Amino acid sequence: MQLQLSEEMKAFREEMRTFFTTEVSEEIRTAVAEQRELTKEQIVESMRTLNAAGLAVPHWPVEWGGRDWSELQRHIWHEEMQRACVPAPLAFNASMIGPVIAHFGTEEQKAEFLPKTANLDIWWSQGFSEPDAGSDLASLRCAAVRDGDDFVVNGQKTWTTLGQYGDWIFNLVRTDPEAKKQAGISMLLIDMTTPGVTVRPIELIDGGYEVNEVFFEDVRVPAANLVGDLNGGWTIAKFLLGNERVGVAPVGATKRSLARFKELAADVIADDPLLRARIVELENELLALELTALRVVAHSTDGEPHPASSVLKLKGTELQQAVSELAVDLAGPASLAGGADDATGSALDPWARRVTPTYLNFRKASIYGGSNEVQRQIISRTILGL
Amino acid sequence: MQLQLSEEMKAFREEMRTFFTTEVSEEIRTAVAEQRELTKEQIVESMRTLNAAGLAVPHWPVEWGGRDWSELQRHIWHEEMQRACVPAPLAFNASMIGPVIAHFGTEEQKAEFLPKTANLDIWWSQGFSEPDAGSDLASLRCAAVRDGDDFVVNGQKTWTTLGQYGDWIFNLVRTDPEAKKQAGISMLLIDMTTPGVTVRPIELIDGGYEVNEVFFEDVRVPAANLVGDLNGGWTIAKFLLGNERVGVAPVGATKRSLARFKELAADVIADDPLLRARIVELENELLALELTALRVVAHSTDGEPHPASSVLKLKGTELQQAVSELAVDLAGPASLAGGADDATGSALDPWARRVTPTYLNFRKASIYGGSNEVQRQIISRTILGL
Amino acid sequence: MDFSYDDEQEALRDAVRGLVGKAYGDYENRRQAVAEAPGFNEKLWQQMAEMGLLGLPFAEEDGGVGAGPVEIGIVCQELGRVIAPEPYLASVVLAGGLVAAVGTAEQRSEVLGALAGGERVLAFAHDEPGQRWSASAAGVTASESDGGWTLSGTKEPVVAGERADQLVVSAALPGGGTGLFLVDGSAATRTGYRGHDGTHAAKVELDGVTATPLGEAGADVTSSIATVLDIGRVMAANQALGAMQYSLRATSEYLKSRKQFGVTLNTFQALTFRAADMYVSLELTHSLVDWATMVVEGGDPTAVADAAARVGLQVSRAGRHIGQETIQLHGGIGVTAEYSVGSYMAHLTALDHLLGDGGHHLRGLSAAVMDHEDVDPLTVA
Amino acid sequence: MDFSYDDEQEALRDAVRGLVGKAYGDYENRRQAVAEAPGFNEKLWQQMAEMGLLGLPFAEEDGGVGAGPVEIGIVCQELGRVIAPEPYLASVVLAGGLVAAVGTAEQRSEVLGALAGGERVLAFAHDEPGQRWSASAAGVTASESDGGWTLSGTKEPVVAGERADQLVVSAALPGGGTGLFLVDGSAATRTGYRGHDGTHAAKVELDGVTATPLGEAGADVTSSIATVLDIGRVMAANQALGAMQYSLRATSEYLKSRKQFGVTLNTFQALTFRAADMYVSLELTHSLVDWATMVVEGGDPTAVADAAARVGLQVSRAGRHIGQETIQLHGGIGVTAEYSVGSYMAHLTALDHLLGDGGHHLRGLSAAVMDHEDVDPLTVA
Repeated sequence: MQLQLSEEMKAFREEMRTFFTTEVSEEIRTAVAEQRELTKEQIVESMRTLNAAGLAVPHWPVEWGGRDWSELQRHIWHEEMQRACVPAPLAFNASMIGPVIAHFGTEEQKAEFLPKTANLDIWWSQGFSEPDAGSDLASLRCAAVRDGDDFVVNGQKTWTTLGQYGDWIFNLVRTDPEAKKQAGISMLLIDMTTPGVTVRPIELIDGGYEVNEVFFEDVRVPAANLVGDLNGGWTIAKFLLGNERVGVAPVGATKRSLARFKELAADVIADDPLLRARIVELENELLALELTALRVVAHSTDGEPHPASSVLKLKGTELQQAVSELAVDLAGPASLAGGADDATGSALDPWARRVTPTYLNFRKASIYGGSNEVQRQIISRTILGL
Repeated sequence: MQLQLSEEMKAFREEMRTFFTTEVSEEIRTAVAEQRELTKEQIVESMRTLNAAGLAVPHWPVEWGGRDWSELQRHIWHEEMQRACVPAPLAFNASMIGPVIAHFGTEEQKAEFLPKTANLDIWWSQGFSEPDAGSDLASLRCAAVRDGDDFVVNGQKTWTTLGQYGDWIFNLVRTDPEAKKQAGISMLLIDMTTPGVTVRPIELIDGGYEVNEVFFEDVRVPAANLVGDLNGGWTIAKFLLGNERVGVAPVGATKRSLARFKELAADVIADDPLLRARIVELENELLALELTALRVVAHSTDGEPHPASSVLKLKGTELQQAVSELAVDLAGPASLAGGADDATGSALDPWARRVTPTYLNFRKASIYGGSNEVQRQIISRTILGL
Repeated sequence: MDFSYDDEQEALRDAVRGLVGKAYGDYENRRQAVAEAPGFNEKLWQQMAEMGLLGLPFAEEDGGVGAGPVEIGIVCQELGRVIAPEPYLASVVLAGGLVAAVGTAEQRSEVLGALAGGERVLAFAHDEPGQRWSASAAGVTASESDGGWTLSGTKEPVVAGERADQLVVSAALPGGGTGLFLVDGSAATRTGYRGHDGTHAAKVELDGVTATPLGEAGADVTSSIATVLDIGRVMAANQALGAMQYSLRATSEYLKSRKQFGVTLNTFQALTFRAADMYVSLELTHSLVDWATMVVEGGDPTAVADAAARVGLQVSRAGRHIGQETIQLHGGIGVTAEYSVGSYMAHLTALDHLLGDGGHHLRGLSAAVMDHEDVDPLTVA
Repeated sequence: MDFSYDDEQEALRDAVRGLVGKAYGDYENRRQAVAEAPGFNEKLWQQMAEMGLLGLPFAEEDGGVGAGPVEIGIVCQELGRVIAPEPYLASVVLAGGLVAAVGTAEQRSEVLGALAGGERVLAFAHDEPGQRWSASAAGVTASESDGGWTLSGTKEPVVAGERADQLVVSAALPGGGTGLFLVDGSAATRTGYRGHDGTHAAKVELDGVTATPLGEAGADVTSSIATVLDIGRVMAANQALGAMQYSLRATSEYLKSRKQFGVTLNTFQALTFRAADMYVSLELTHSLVDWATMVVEGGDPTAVADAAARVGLQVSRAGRHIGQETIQLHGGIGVTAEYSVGSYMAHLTALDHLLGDGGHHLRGLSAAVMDHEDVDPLTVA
């Protein structure tokens, strides 16, 4: 056991810190810091800046842009990125479909998709959930029927995050309606400009539009866009969701957010021992979570996330939500002015006007990406054997 | 809606308060206040004092000592009793078997048992739980087989509270081994001096002995001691457990306990805003619970407890436990001296040495008398229809 | 000691429930009502006036109905049940309540009559940037010259501030203390916006505008403001109670109908137990809300302040618990604006921060916790 | 940055686990060991000496092994896993730690040699009636006369105080500050008793007893006491971690084997989800315990104080959560003395209150919360 970073790792951390705070545009980083919504262009610009420096997909195979880093390096990279308010590489590309194609794809698929995926030349969307298959993915009904060299896809996906920006979508489809639930599922890559694909944005409670319904009506997809084996989609989905879970604990971002609100509301906090105690509890839990992330990544092996990564998702989203709730209380009555934007010339602090939409928006964190109930199920079954 | 007590009720409250604080022995009330264990004799003395004044079993039918009070009067009686640190009438007698005999018993049983039950001439024990039938009472196996004018009882009960003092036990027994679980159960009254009855006290984590195992080996019980119908025991058990739940919310006692610790540890609390806030939260939840008790009793009808009485049990025991946990923290390092009694001449405050055993002992509160999981089940099924 | 409604109160509840249920029983109507200024249904407001709801708390000689806190609480609960965006709390309970408490007989009759009749919407311009739930004003100041009064400074957020025909404005007095003034709505510069829960609010800038002292000119009425705010807290708690009752019912129904893994969600004990815990929160809150409403009826300002803080703390805790769990148990659909429950949580969050959140009340109660032995609901009143 | 044990550390863990498992793997043995004074198994204590565990933290020239905090933590975790009642924390970590920190070379060699060899049990007589987790002494005072020192006053509770051959006593110095003294166990009037978790403690009365200053006579060593107490907090956290690990495992196994309503308890999702939450608490605690142990290795007293408070807060929260849930999920059997888990909760409660509970640490951390931007585990060390 050893707490200190080696000199080499200290230097690595310094390198990351310098890059993130100097090479990624200030405007983007400020928007992240203030929890404002980023434009599509900002997300693309940021990821390309990272990719140009080889920092977008370090966990991929080296031949496709990976860096062969240790888990500790990946952790430092990830934490420094969040600390500098650099938007993480788009998860659908970097954490989800990229590793899937690299692991399950054909050589043609790798060559065709991976470079564009790393550089966000293709914006990927995720086609997993359906209206009647949320946490229970195995119930999905969106169907693909073989017809010559194509599959013909019909059905609906929902909760497709940022689907309105999507160029392509990786879609779980039912390819064998007769098989037992999980057994008849496959993964298809679908160009979203194909005729028959329609995207409908859904308004969320914070007034924003970040999830979508995606409809497929007789959409023809070349059979070459099948990833992995026919009817082997369940294995791929589990692989992908495992990776998703590891990436999803927003420790660094939550820490930064808490630090920011401490500074912004310093006078309110200084006056109030109960708020100070609440912040101590949050800081302590974040510390425990960060250390747990370090422990867990050190024990992950490729493609098989440590089962304790469910702890990261569960506690990570709870703390993210708790900090966003604290922020509303720090804002006080100004938190009511959620709809006032800068253009209306509100006299209230801009940060205080943004806290409630963020609080409301973050309720999704414990629902999306494997709800916290699913995580508890994983822990009790897989780890505790219950 | 009307908050004020009527003049009549104010007078009634004053009458109760005066009686409890002047007629019940100071020594007993101090022992209750200090959360010391009462002797059997003290419990008997206190109940007889109440019974002599007609205050032991006011909720029974008038002909057997009841008072035909309004729900509000019963509430005031109960709260003032707790407030004055008067031990409640023994629940097994006053709240459990007494109402059962009055409701289901034969005239002979009523005449034989009710006066002695009200006066604690008979100390009743409860024979419900078994080693493999805790929350799941319907699985009980203790069997009674008819043999001439007797039943012959064989089997085991457990968690029999204060069974070591018991004169008689009201026992759930299986009288039809073929019937569906709940259907073959009956209730028998058994003299605990009958040959074949053995009581074994179980040591609890606080070092005390308040629950027991009771063994029955070929115990002959006159058939006249059957209560209600043969194989009708499940109805009686539900009736009894419903009454138990109403009586079990220790609002007044918990309030008194909290007030006492506030006074004893006033200097520690005065110094600490976090402790003060914790006390405010507890006081507020106790207030809400007390008001809920008032709302719920007002809607109870005879023998059919308001389903929301599960809220009283659930929250009542949680708050009782929370106050006992607070007390340990108020005692600080002195809480370690749990085993030191006054005879050892400890230099630490006597109250501080008693808090940890009480805290440990009160863990039972959310387990006994229908565990809090059973209460949640009742709420979700009966009230929410889930 | 009685927690039940009498026949008239039940009739009132049924009437209000019928009225607002017709307007907002379909959640889409509520969504449309808050989409554009003024952020509520003017037609419903007129119907409320016709039903006598807008004059409910005020004396008959002032054009009101002379009903008590229990009746106002009933209206607020029913509004909360459909999260009606009508500014009942802001206009009737707070602004109207202040006019009733402080105004001269003429002012009461003139202003409250117009309010009760639905001809005039009032708003209470009190919150100021940088202030947290105080009964006094600092950023808006009052000046007297030649017997006339003018106000300068900024109030924000002011619920219904853009729509209001007349503003009740708190201002720091030249001689110290806080006074109240009537200001014509159009005399202020108002920038309106929609709050996160659909409630419309505004920044109200006062640049030397002419103002009429409410009640005795120059009198410090901080304690009257404090008491009306306390009453407002209790009524906001009634409104929150209605919203929580709806949320739990919606959750129970969703658990019974929504299927996952081939069975309805109520098959999962982990979820039904959480619904049971929501019920516990709700019932405890219901008790405290009824109690605090009766304490308001008692009328002692010290008792009302204590009850307002206690019910505020409980509603804050329960509102977060029930609001958050409602969304979590609904899953994805819970965070969409197209489905009702997300807006209920947003509204509970707004009510929580309108007049003081749980932490605010906890702080106040903590300071006094050693002053009493215990809390007796029967002697507080 | 490495959270894994090296081979030697793993071997140490296995050896300790084997030793204490043999002694207390059967819970009944533990129950018997604490029933009578001295409250632990003297034979096991000797075996621990033979294995080198009692001299683990001390320098080789003082008769010790010269191992680091990670190794001490391993021993404490294994003791916690079987809630061994041996006074390792009191005697080795605290009393021995103070001798090592403050004693002269001769004292270190003489006292620590005897401690390491199992010939002498030490106790740290520090807590005083009316004091709450302070690093200084007030109720026991030291006087000097003719070059000799005497102590008067009462210490309580003193863990292992009755059994101890030699006491390390803190006392208020004539010139201010707190000094440490060695006192022969038999020179004090000692009244022993069994604590609620089986730990034996005592009241220690000192009536002008002769005492030998530990280290430089008359020197204020409050800061050394504070640091050794902080190290003790971290080691107590290791011990609590072991107890929590056992508790969760026992709970999982009980849920898998115990039947109710005709099925095993793990059929009830409401129960398995609570076990999952216990796992979350446990893993977070494990991380913080490992981290704090490494911070002790770093050696900076300020960092150690901070880490001790943080791990103390976490262990307090998690210990209550896991201890309480372990009993609740076991049901009736959980509150009996005949079954193990109740004593685990009792021991977690004792560890929580031995050197400062969660609230104590929270208060300390709250005072400093605005002094840093955030908490970085890598720079603290």
